[in-house]
Amino acid sequence: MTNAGTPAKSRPATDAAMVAQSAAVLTVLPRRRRQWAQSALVFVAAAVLALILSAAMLPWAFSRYEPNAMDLMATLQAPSLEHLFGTDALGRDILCRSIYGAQISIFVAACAVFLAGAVGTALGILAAYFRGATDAIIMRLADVQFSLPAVILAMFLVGAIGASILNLIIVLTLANWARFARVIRSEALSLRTRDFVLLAELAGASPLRVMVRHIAPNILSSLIVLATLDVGVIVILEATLSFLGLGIRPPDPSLGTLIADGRGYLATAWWISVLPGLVLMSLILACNTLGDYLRDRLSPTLAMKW
Amino acid sequence: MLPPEATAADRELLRRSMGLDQPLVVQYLRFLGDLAVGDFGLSYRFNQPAMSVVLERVGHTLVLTFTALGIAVLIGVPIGVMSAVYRDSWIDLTGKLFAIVGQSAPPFFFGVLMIAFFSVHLGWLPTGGTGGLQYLIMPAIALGWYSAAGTMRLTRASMSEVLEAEYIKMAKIKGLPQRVIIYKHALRNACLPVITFTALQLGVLLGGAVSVEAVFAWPGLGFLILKSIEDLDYTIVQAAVTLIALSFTAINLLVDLLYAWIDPRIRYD
Amino acid sequence: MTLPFIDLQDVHKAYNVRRGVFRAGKLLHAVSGVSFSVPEGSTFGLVGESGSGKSTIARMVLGAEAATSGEVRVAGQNVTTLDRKQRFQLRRTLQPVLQDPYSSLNPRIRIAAIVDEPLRVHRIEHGQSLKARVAQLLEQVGLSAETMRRYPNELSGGQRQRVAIARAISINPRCLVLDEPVSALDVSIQAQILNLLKDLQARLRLTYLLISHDLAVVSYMSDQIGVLYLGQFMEIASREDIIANARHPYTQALMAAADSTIGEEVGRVGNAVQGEIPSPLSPPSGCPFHPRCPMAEARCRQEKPALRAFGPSHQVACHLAESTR
Amino acid sequence: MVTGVSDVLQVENLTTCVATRNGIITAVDNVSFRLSRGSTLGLVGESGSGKSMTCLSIQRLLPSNSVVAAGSIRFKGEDLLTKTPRQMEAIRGREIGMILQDPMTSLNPVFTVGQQVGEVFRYHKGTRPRDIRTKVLDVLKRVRIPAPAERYHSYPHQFSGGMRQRVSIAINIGNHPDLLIADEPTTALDVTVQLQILHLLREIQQESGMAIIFVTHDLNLVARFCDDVAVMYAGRIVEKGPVKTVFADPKHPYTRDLLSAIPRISKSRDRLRPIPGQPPVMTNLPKGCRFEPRCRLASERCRAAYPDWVEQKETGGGVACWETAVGAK
Repeated sequence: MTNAGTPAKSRPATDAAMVAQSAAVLTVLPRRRRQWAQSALVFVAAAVLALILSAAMLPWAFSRYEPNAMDLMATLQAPSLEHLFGTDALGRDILCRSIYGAQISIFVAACAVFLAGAVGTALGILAAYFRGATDAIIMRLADVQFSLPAVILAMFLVGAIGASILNLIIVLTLANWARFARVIRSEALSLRTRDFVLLAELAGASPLRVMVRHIAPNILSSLIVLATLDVGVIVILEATLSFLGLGIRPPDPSLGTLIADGRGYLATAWWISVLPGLVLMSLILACNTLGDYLRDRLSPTLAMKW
Repeated sequence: MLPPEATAADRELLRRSMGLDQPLVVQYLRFLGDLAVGDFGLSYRFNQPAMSVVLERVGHTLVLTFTALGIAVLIGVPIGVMSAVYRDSWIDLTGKLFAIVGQSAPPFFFGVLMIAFFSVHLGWLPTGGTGGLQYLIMPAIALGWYSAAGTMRLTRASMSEVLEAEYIKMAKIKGLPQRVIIYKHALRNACLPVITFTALQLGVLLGGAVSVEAVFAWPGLGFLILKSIEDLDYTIVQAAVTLIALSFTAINLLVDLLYAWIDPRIRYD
Repeated sequence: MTLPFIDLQDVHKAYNVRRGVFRAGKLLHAVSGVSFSVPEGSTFGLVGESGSGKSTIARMVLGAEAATSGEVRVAGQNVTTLDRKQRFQLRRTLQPVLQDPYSSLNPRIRIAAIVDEPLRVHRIEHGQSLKARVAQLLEQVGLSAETMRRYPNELSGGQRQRVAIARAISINPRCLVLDEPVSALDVSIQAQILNLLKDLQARLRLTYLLISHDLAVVSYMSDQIGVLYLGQFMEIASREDIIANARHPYTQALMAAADSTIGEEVGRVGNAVQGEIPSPLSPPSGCPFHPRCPMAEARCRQEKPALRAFGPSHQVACHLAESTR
Repeated sequence: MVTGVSDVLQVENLTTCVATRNGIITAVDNVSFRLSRGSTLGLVGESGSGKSMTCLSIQRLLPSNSVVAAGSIRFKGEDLLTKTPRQMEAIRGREIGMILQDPMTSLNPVFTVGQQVGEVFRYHKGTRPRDIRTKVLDVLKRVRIPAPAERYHSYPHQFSGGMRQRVSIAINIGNHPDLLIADEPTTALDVTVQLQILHLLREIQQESGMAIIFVTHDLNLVARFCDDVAVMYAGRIVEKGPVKTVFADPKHPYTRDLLSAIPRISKSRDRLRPIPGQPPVMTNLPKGCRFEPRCRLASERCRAAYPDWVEQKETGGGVACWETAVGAK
C-alpha cells in the first residue's frame, strides 16, 4: 500500500528541542541559586562545628591557661590579646573555661543523644513490629515522659538523685528517649506495611531477622537526622540545667554555669556571660543547620513527625 | 530544718513527728493516701499546705506561658504559611533564618542578652520582678521566640505538603482565585497538625518558663520549684510537678477533642 | 485424581471492625463460605473486583492470616493447626509474588541478598554455591547475573518483578501464590512476565493460585477460574466453560467489560450493571449481586442461591442460571 | 494548517521540559494534535510517555520544576500560552474542565460535597448565592448521584470511589465547558464502575457538544470510547488517526505490538507476543527513533535519525516511522 502522504515537513524535533531545553534551564535557575546558598550555609556550619569540636578535644592547643587557675591580679579584664574572652571576677580566663565548658556540654549531650537514640529506636521498632500490648505499654511510657516538660522532669530527677555528670546524662536520656521512640515507631509502622516485610516473614525469617535486616536499615536515615537535630535540643537542656545549678556543679565549667556566673556583672563585665553564651549558640546553630541539611537530603517527610 | 546545735533527742522527736521512723512502705502508702485526698503535705518553708502555695504561683506562670504561646502562634504561623506559599522568596529565606536562630538561642541565654542590652545598656526595661506590662515583655519574648521558631517550621512543612495535594490541584482546575485556594482549601487542612504541635508546645514552654523565670525573677511555678529543690522542700516540688502533669494531660485531651471537631473524617465515621 | 495441592472447605473470614469507642464493633465478612481445590501442576484463577475477598483468600492460603472457620489445607496439611516448626517447613513449599514491584524489594539491600534470603533462612546453601545458585536463578527469570550487585532502585518495574519471581522460586517451592502479579506493570511488560510465569510452570511443574481483577489475564493463564463477589463464589468453571458458557450475570458483565470490540457502544455494558459494590459491613440479603443484577427477581432478594452444577466442573450460584444464556 | 472552523483545540509542536535531579528531560517533545467540537481524542501511552504532562501543559498547571518551552496551544482560536495567570483562572473551571485519576484524593476531605461543587458556580458566572444550591443539586442529579439533597452536606470520605468521581465530573461540567480533559479517570475504579463513568461522560458529551481528551494506558477503553487516538512513546506522538483505521490497520510497530501484547478472552491458547526490552529512560534517549531498541523492524536508518512525520491525507492521521510509513504494510 503506497503511502499517499504529503512530503515530510522540514526537519522537526531535535534542534527545536535543543532550543527548548536551553529556555527551560533559565527558568530553573532560582532553584539552583537556593541550593548554592544552602550548601554555603552548611559549609560554614560544618566549619564552626569542626572548630568547636577540635577545641573541645585538644583544649591545651587553644589556650595555655587552666580552667580553674585564678589570677587575682587580672580580675574582670575586658577581652584583650592576653585574654581573648577577658577574665571573670576571680581572674579566670573565660576563653579557656568556655572551651572546657563546651567539652563537657558536648560530651554529655553526645552520650545522652546516643543513649536516648538507642533506647528510643529499639522500643520504637519493637512497638511498631509487635503492636498490641507491647505497643500500648511503650507508647504509654512515652506519653508519661511527654507529659512532663523535660526541664521539670530533669529538675525532679536531679532533686532525687543529686547532680553529677553521670546523673545528668541519665536525666537527659530519661527526658528525651520518647521523641526517638515516637518518630521511629511511626517510620517503622509505615515500613511494616511494605510488601518486603511480609515477604521476609513468608520466607520464614524470624521476627529478629526482619527487624534487624529489613526495618532497621530503612529507618537509619531518619535516625541520623533526628540525632543531629536532637543534639541541639539536648545541649540547650544541659545548659539550662547547669544555668539553674542543677546540671554541672561549679567549679567545673559548663557553658550554662559560665553564663550563670556572669549574670551579676552584666553592667560592668558583660563578656563573662555573653561570650560563652555565643559559643553555646554557635554550637547549637551548627548542629541545627547540619540537621536541616541532612533532613532535606535523607528524609524530607520527617519534618512533620518531629 | 533543725538549728545546728539541736541534740540527738530533738532530732529523734522530729523524725517521729514526721513519721520518718515508720518502714518505707508504710510511709509511701500514707503518702498516696494523702495524695488521693489532695493533701500534698505541709511545705516546710511556707508552713502552708503545699498545693495552696503552688496554686498561688501558677497564675504567673500561666500568664507568661500563654503570652509566649501567643507570640509563637501570631509570629510562627503567618511566616510559616507565607514561606510555604512563596517558596524561595525573601520571606522564605528570612523565615528560615528566624527559625534557625530562634531554635539555637536557649531562652535563658536570650533573656540574659536582652537584659544586658535593653535593661543595662539602654535602661528601657526593668531587669526582673513583676508589675506592669513592661515586666512581661522580655520574659515573654525570650520564651516566645524559641517556640515561634518551632511553630513556623512545622507550619511551613505542613503547608508545603498540603499545597502538593491533589485536591489543591482540583481547586486550581476549578479556576478558584489564588487566595481562596491558599486560605480556604490549603490552610484548613494544614492547620490540623499545627494545632497538635501548638498544644505540645505548651509543655516545652512550661519547661522553658522555669529558666526564664529564674533569669527574670518572675514569681512563677518554675521559680518556686527551683527554690524548693535548693531548700529540699519536697512537698512543694511534688505538688507542682503533679499539677503540671495533670494540666498537661488535660491539654492533650482538649486537643484530641478539638481535632475531632475540625476534621470531619474523625467525627463522621 | 491426584490429591489437590490446595484445598479450601467452607472457609469464612470476618473482621471485627470497631467504629468509634462508643459504638459496638460490627463484623466485616470478607470471605463467607468459600470452597475450591487446586490440583497439583495446574493454575487456579481467582477473579473479582475490590472487596471480593480474593486477597484475603491468598493470605489465608499463605498462612499469613487464620481463617475464622472452615479448613485451609495446603499439601495435605491444615494450615491453621500447624505449629511453628511445621509452619516454617510449609514456607518451603509455598511462596508468594505480590503486586507492587516497588514495595516488594527492600531498597537498602542488593539484589543478591534479596534473592538468596529464603535460601539463607532455610540454610539450604551458603558460600560459593549460594552465589552460583543466585546467578542461575537470575538467568532463569531472564536477568543477567550481573544484576546481582545492583540495588532495586536501579531496575525498572518489570525487572524488579523478575527479581521477586527469582526469589520466590529460589527454594524450589511446589506452589506460587500470585497476588495481582502484573497489575502494576505497563502493558508491554505485562506480557513478558505472564509468559515467564507460564514457562516456569512448565519447567518446574509449579502449581499456581493466580489472583487478579483482570478477567483477560486470568483467562490467559488459568486452567480453572473462580469468579468472586463480596466474599462468595458466583461461578467456578474450567477456562473453556467460562469463556464459552458463562452463566452468572456478573461473570457475563465482567466478560463484556474486559473484551472490547472497536467502537462498540459503551452504553451496552455501562447500562448493564448499575450501582456500586455494597459495603461488606452490611451485605445485601439473598444473592449478594441482586441489587446490581439486571435480571434480579423477588427470589433473588430473599434466598441466597447455592452453587449448582452445570456440567462436570461448572458450578453457578444463581437461581436463573438456566435462562441466562 | 488552517484552523478548522469546528476545532476547539489545536496544539502545535508543544514541548515541555522538566528539571529532574539527573538533568533536564523533554517530557513532551514536539506534540501536535487537533480536537473538534463534540469529539473525543484518546491520548494513549505507557507510564512516562508524557501524556499527563501534555494535559498539565494545556491547563498551564505544570509543577514548579517544569515549563512549556515551545509550541502553541490554540483554544477556540486564542493561544493559551499567551494568557496571564488571572486570565487562565477565568478559563479553568468555566471553559476547560479536568478530571483527575484518584477519586480518593481529588476532593478536599474537610469540606462538604455541596460546598465543593458550589464553588465552581460561586467564583465564576457570578451566580446569586440563592441559586447556587439549586444549581448544585441539578448537576448532582445530572451525574446520577442518588438522593443529592441528602448527600449535599455529607463529606467526601462518605462516598465510594465511583461516586466521588461523579462528584468530580459534576464540578467540571457545572459551567458547560467546551473542553474536558480526563486524565486516567477510571484507572482507580473497578471494571463495572469504569464503564458507568464512561457512559455518563458520553451522555454529557452528546448533550453539550463538549470535546474530551481521554488520557489512558488502556487500549480497550480507547477502542470503545474515543473517536480519534494519538499513541505516545517517550514524549512523542508516534501515530495518530481515527480509532477505526488505527486499530484495524496500525501503521507504527509500537501500536501494532501493543495491540498484540494485550491478553484477550479467547478460546485460543497461543502465546502473547510481548514487546521485548525495557521502557525508555528519559534522561538518555537514543539519537534516532526512540522505539528502535525494542522494534522488530529497526534498521540503520532508524538508529541514525528520528523519522519524519508522514501525514495520512485522507484520514487526517499520520505516523513517524521510516519502515512502515512508506514500505509495505
